[in-house]
Amino acid sequence: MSAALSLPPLADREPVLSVRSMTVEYEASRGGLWSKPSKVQALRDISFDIRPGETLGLVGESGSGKTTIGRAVLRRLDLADGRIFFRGRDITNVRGEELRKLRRHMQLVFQDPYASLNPRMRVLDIVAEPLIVYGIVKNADEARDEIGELMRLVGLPRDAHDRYPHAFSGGQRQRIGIARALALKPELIVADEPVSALDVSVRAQVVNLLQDLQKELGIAYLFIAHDLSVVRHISHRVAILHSGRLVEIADRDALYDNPQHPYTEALLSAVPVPDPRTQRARKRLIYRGDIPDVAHWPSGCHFHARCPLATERCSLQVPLLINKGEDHKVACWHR
Amino acid sequence: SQVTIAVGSEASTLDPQKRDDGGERAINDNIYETLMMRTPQGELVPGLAAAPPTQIDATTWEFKLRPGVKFTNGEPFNADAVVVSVDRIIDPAFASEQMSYFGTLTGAEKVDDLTVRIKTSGPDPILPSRMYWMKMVPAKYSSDPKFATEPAGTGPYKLASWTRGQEVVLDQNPDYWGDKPTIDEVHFRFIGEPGTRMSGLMAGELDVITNLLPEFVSSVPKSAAVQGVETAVIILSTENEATKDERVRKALNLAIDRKALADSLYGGYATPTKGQLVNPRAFGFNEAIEPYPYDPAQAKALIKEAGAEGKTITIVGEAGRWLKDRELIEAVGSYWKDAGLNVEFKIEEFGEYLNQLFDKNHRPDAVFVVNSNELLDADRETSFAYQAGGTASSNKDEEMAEWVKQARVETDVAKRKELYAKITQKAHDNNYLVPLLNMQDIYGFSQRLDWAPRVDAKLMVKEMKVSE
Amino acid sequence: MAASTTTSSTPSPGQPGALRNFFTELRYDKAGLFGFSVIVLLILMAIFGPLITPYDPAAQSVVARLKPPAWLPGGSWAHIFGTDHLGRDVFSRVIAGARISLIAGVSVVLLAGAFGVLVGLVAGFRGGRTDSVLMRIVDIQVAFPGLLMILLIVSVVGPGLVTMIVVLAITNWMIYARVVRGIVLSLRQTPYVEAAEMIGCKPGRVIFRHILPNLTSPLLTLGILEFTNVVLAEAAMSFLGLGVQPPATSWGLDVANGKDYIFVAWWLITFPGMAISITVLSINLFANWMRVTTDPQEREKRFARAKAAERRRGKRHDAPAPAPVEA
Amino acid sequence: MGAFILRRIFQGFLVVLGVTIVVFVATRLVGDPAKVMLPLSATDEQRAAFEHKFGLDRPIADQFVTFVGDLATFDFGESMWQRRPAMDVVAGRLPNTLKLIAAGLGLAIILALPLGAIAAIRPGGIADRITVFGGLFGLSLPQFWLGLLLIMLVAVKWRLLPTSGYGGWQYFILPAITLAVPATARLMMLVRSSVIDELNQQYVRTARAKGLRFSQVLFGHALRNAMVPFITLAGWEFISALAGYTVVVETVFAWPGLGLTAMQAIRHSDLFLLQAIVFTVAIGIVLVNITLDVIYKLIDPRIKLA
Amino acid sequence: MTTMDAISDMPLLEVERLCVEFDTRAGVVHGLRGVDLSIRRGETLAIVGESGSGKSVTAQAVMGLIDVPGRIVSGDIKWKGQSLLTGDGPKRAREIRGKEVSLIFQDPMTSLNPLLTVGAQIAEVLQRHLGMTKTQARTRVLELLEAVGIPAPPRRANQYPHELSGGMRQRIMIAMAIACEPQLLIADEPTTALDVTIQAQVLELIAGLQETLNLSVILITHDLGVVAGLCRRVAVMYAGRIVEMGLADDLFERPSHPYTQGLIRSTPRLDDRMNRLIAIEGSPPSLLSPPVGCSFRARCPIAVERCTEQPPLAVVHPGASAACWRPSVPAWQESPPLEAALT
Ligand SMILES: Nc1ncnc2c1ncn2[C@@H]1O[C@H](COP(=O)(O)OP(=O)(O)OP(=O)(O)O)[C@@H](O)[C@H]1O
Ligand SMILES: Nc1ncnc2c1ncn2[C@@H]1O[C@H](COP(=O)(O)OP(=O)(O)OP(=O)(O)O)[C@@H](O)[C@H]1O
Ligand SMILES: [Mg+2]
Ligand SMILES: [Mg+2]
Ligand code: NI
Repeated sequence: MSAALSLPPLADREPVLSVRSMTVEYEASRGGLWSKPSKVQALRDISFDIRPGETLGLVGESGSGKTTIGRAVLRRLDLADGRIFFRGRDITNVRGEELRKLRRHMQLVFQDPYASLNPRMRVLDIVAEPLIVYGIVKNADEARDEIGELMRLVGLPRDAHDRYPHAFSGGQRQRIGIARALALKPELIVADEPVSALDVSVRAQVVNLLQDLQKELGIAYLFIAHDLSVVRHISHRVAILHSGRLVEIADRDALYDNPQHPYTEALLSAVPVPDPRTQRARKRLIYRGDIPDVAHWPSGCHFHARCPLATERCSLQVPLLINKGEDHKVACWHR
Repeated sequence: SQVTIAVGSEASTLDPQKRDDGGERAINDNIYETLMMRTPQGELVPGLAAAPPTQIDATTWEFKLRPGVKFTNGEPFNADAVVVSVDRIIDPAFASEQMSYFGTLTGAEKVDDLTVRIKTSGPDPILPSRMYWMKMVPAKYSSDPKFATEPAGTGPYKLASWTRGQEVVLDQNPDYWGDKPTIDEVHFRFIGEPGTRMSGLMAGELDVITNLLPEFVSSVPKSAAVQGVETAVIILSTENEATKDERVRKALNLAIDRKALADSLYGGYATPTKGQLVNPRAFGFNEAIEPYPYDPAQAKALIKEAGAEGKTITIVGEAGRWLKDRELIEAVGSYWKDAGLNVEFKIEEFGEYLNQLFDKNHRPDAVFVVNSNELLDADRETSFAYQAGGTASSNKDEEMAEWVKQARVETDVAKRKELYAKITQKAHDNNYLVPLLNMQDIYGFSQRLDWAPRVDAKLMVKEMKVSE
Repeated sequence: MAASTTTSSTPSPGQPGALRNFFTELRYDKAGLFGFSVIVLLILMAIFGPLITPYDPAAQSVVARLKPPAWLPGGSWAHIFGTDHLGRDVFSRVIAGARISLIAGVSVVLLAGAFGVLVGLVAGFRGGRTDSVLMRIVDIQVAFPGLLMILLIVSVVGPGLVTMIVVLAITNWMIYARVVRGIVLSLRQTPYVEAAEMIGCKPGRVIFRHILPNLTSPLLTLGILEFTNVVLAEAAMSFLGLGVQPPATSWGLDVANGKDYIFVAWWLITFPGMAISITVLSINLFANWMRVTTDPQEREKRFARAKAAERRRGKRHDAPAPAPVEA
Repeated sequence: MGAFILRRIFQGFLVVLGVTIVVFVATRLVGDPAKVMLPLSATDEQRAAFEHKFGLDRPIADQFVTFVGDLATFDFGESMWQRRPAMDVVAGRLPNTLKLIAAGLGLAIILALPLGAIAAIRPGGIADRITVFGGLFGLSLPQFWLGLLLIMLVAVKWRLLPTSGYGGWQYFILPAITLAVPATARLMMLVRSSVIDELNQQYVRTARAKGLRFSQVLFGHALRNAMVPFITLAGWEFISALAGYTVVVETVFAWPGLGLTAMQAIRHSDLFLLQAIVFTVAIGIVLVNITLDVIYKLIDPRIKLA
Repeated sequence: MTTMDAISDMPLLEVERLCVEFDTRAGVVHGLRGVDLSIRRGETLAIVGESGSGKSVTAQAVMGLIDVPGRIVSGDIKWKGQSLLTGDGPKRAREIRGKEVSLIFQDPMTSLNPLLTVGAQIAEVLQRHLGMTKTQARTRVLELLEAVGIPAPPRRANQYPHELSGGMRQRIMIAMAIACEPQLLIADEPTTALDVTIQAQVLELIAGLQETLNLSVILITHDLGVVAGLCRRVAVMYAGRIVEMGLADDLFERPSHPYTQGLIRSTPRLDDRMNRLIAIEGSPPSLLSPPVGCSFRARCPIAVERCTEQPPLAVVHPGASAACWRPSVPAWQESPPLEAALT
């Protein structure tokens, strides 16, 4: 791998992506021809930045809205409120052809390496499609060399060109997906649980690949996962999402070593460590209760029903995400 | 004993004076009676009248009534009943569909209990025939709303039950004035499909079916045929391009082998017409006219002579209403083609066909129709197809139209007959029409049934017999 | 997490080699093969009908009426299936009828299919209000008393082949719209279509490149099944006198004409009726086979069952067992 | 649930409204009843009187207003063919059709459930192959043809049952069979494939892992869950039969039902009767649809009626 | 964890050289290629391995749930010393299934019949195996729901699966599994579909039940972390075989088989500050034509000539056996030195 790009230190870079007070709603019922659709709030008041070459890990339970954030950032969903800035430019309401142009700079890597590749297309066609779509090349064969380079970059055999996705293993398919995302040299990649579907032994390969690519190309990642251990390995900063709200966002080590929000604590303690002795020695916080559902978010702090620190205030007022340390933001009344 | 008779369509009412449909008629012919009747051979004889009517003046006919006759509801049959029957049917408010038979009537008056006089608007020579069509209803009960579903007549049978959509059952009328019929229960079943009727007969469920196809005569247990009241004809336009030439019209008549059509298409159950549309049993049938011969050579020659070779003749017709209508039209067309013409068929859906048949302004070159003459009087055919301006006629012969008008009001039998002779002869000579075939009515019977069908196509159960 | 890594080497339909496999696959299923052969025969009959019919199917002959089929006393080999009540050759009419059935079937399926697919695509792709409106229209039309409306329309316009085709198309397009919409809607959720949109494909490219190929096989199967329905509907309408009008021929019409002669000439309804049945049966058998074959999962199951049956039987004798008729 | 039913009724009301408008327009275009209904020999005056009597001489818009007004009272005017209120005719015929459908569909359901389930037990087995082929065969028989063959053999040749008409139970058998054959085939194939599908579901594995007997798994789980698509199709069969698809059977067997009446009404250009029939059927369909939705809800708790 | 004295010497379940094959169009998939296992009363055994290694097939074979296209080609399964495959075995297998051995599936979403109330589904087992009446079963259902920690049992029992969350459903599955007080509970990835917090709850529940009911548990998982907390013994599967088996503490500390070593090293750990994970290159072999010899050979850094021969599962050191010709040889270097932050 070639030497890393020379960039100013992370903290000094201008954010490539800024999200401010983002709120997203879904239609809960489709609504008839006449009746208005009823809405549910999937995300509420989300703000964060991602800087070039940085990885923001986004962790949360299933249904907490991780995918929704990814889709909203990529402008596949409209915002109910808030703004999104890409390289300083407000893209909240960009649509049509302009949006299509914007897509060149932000790409998505999917969770399911099986379903995200069209089974009827050759690998070459799949990876070349972005180039064709933006008129960079006329057809896939013209792009052979360029694609070959990409393939090498993601560690696919050169002879992969003319084969179909089904001929590859899960890890290889995920590499194809990454190659496709890289084809347009984007500045931001949203990776929605890119390794969750992969086996442990293969997962490490893909995580390493993503890290290498970042070093080489200076891409920023929004890395979505439900697995805190993986996030720890890849992220610079980590955001914890709970029921549509960010509850904590901090530098990786600050967050793992010194979690502030009770929910973050619970999450961390629930992750089993693959070492019997350590695992037995760990203090585990197991909070009763279920994940709240988007249609019935509780009032106040969404975590209050499961929280050992909860007081009456928690069930009435929503805590704001405020800085509690050096760039360590927490949304809790008690920390 | 009982018989089951299939009829094609269900009666919508059993009021004998309201509608003009086959289903109702088949049943009511056995419940109700008329002043005049016909023998199975078609001869007009007194029925509820004691004797043939006498003409008092040009517009008045007097009937003497048969004494001692009763309706099944107990009312007597007398002059009141006749007066009510006549007044009821001609009442515009009643809107009887049978009015086409009684257009000339203006009313009736009672002379005494058994004598009644019927008035017409003008001289009406065929009034006795008309009275053969008018069923006599009881004087009081006929205004009851129930009358339409619970009939009461003087005939040999009375209603036992009516299950809508399925069947009507008749019982013998124990007080019938005439000879006791041998069959005491009659079931009329409504079956529209000929094939289904046929199955019913073959399966032994039915005793009588009507409109049997000639092909099936050999396969049904028993059958009988009788010269019917229907005649197939093609009406030619005297105005249109191709058919205005008399020679062409003549050729069209000569080109057709009617005998072959009757034999092949109808299996012999049809007879070639005798050069006229008038039914051979009807008053006014002209014995003197020779049938059109089959002479394809001359037909060809005539066409050539008229310079009409290859000209197009359009035949307007329909399919499915009458027995083998389409086949007959197509067969005729192919004869005409052989004669050197170009023939175009316009087989229309029935409604559209009627539009064209009745269109006074645009007469088709040739229009096919099957005429039926229940009154058995030439007035029907002549006013329908001969008289210029008639419902379906296509000629502009004012002279002939005048004759038809005269015949309508001529009460002298001989003179009337003469007028019809002139009309039919002239139409024949001018080839206004292409009369094709007189149809026969074929009936299928079960093995046990004995009956000689009637010329007037009435299903008289009292004439039937069953052998058990 | 943890998806299966079975390396499946079954090529999906639409990939090279799928066509080559066609006949190999067909050989597995005798019933499907039978269906396919009959369909080929039918198509040939429809195309070359006029060349192979021994007589003009409309030619009447009053002398040769109601002749029984050749093998019955009174029949002759001049008229294999006998003649009808107008002396027309039944065999020729059966052959000629294939054309009408095929024309009616193909036209209705194409017409209704094209319209339905269009509506389904638009509804599925645009989604939202467009979808609601279109699907509500579909719902309403589905709740219409179908055949009664057909009867009504035909009686207004007048019967005939064209009327019938149009009317059947008008009353049959909804199923395509529903199916297509369903597939498009679910496909739009699939990651690879989302991926296509994400890399900036325009809607046209998404539809044609990524969505339509997935529609071909369900649409083909649906079209074939609808085709059988149309053939039956054509026959039924012609039987009721609302479809094809003479002198054109149609199997349904022939059965209708023949039904009055059922007691003197059974062959009049038997042969055209059988023609309808065999046609529909063959298409059904073929469609059944195709449905299984175009679905890799079904195909896998069929294979497994055949194998299991083979093993069960193999315990007794070693002959290779034929693949079962399968659905 | 109440709100849902109300909404469905409103929706159904739209359907019925649409149907009536279409019918109104269409029937005004069907040939001129005055010509068709009256005898050939009728005079022009008679025809005019006829048109006047039925209000056909008034402007179309006028007619439509009266028509819609009368709808509210279920008054469809007088049948021109039967000369009694059109609704009376419908009321007389509807039960016959419903009985026929009940008999035919009942037969189909009774046959389809066990046959389909048996076939599904071992896909590819002998029973399955017979069922599938039988099903496809049943789907391939034109009803009118089948009906004629049945009449010819059973009624005429063997004289076991009446050929046609309406009456006691004997009269039901042949028409019901004819109506049932394709429906049975469709239902049976559906039961088969959905039971096979259900048997492949994970929850069936669970049921088996619980140690349930196969019969318990089949009847208690797979067949029960297959009822949702089954009822959908059965409902659809009912609706399409109601929508006039019994007309063929009714014609062949001279069954005095609604389908046959519709054919006759068309033949007689009986606008008012036709309107009444289509309207009634449309309402029937709407009702059946609502009933089906409620049944779904009862079977499948996941379905939300909102 | 479990009290040693609860473990009797008599193995409850023994799996011997079990081979399972699947007929597919592509060829015969050799799902299991000679699996040996045994578990004693009260013991907890984990089976780990990556996707497709044969974990679920093993469980299904034990439950007698192998169906077309699969079939058991050789080997034997013994329940309390009695074969379940030969002689009267299959009949006995049907009796013990759900009663003495029960199984929990991975996906609680699809494992419950959506059209029946969860109470009814639990009661079904009771009625089938214990011959309870409806009312008896009902009472017991409520007890069971209580036992698996479902609040408000009477209300929950009448709910349908879709009205419950994933964690709840998995609890229902567990309730169903322990309904007849089985001796062996096989849990096939019971927490894979659940979130970590819920996973922790469920694992705790299983551990608790194991202790109170003196259950034997086979826990199937691909997550080494889950194993570490719950199980005494661990079996590692790879490509249809067990490649290593031993006591958990031992195995994590001194993995013998290179695959086990690789697996442990490539698993990201929460308590680990390494930036870079260590990956095992390559991917598992296809089971359509599994390689001769050691299946891990192609990915193994220390493979030698001899590895083309299939190594037997042999005792490496007390309490641990591995199928490797070079057991306990470190296959990978020690972790690379801690890297500085990325920039
Ligand atoms: N199209 C949609 N319409 C309505 N609600 C939706 C839609 N998509 C997602 N939701 C709801 O929004 C919430 C957030 O969903 P999202 O997919 O973002 O969660 P997630 O954190 O990605 O979960 P997972 O870990 O399961 O992927 C969920 O409760 C989900 O049910
Ligand atoms: N029905 C089947 N048809 C064909 N092959 C099968 C079938 N079931 C399992 N297999 C094969 O058997 C092997 C073992 O599968 P198994 O389900 O036991 O894996 P697993 O270890 O449980 O994996 P996972 O973690 O994905 O659940 C796999 O290679 C799989 O492809
Ligand atoms: Mg997600
Ligand atoms: Mg598994
Ligand atoms: Ni996982």
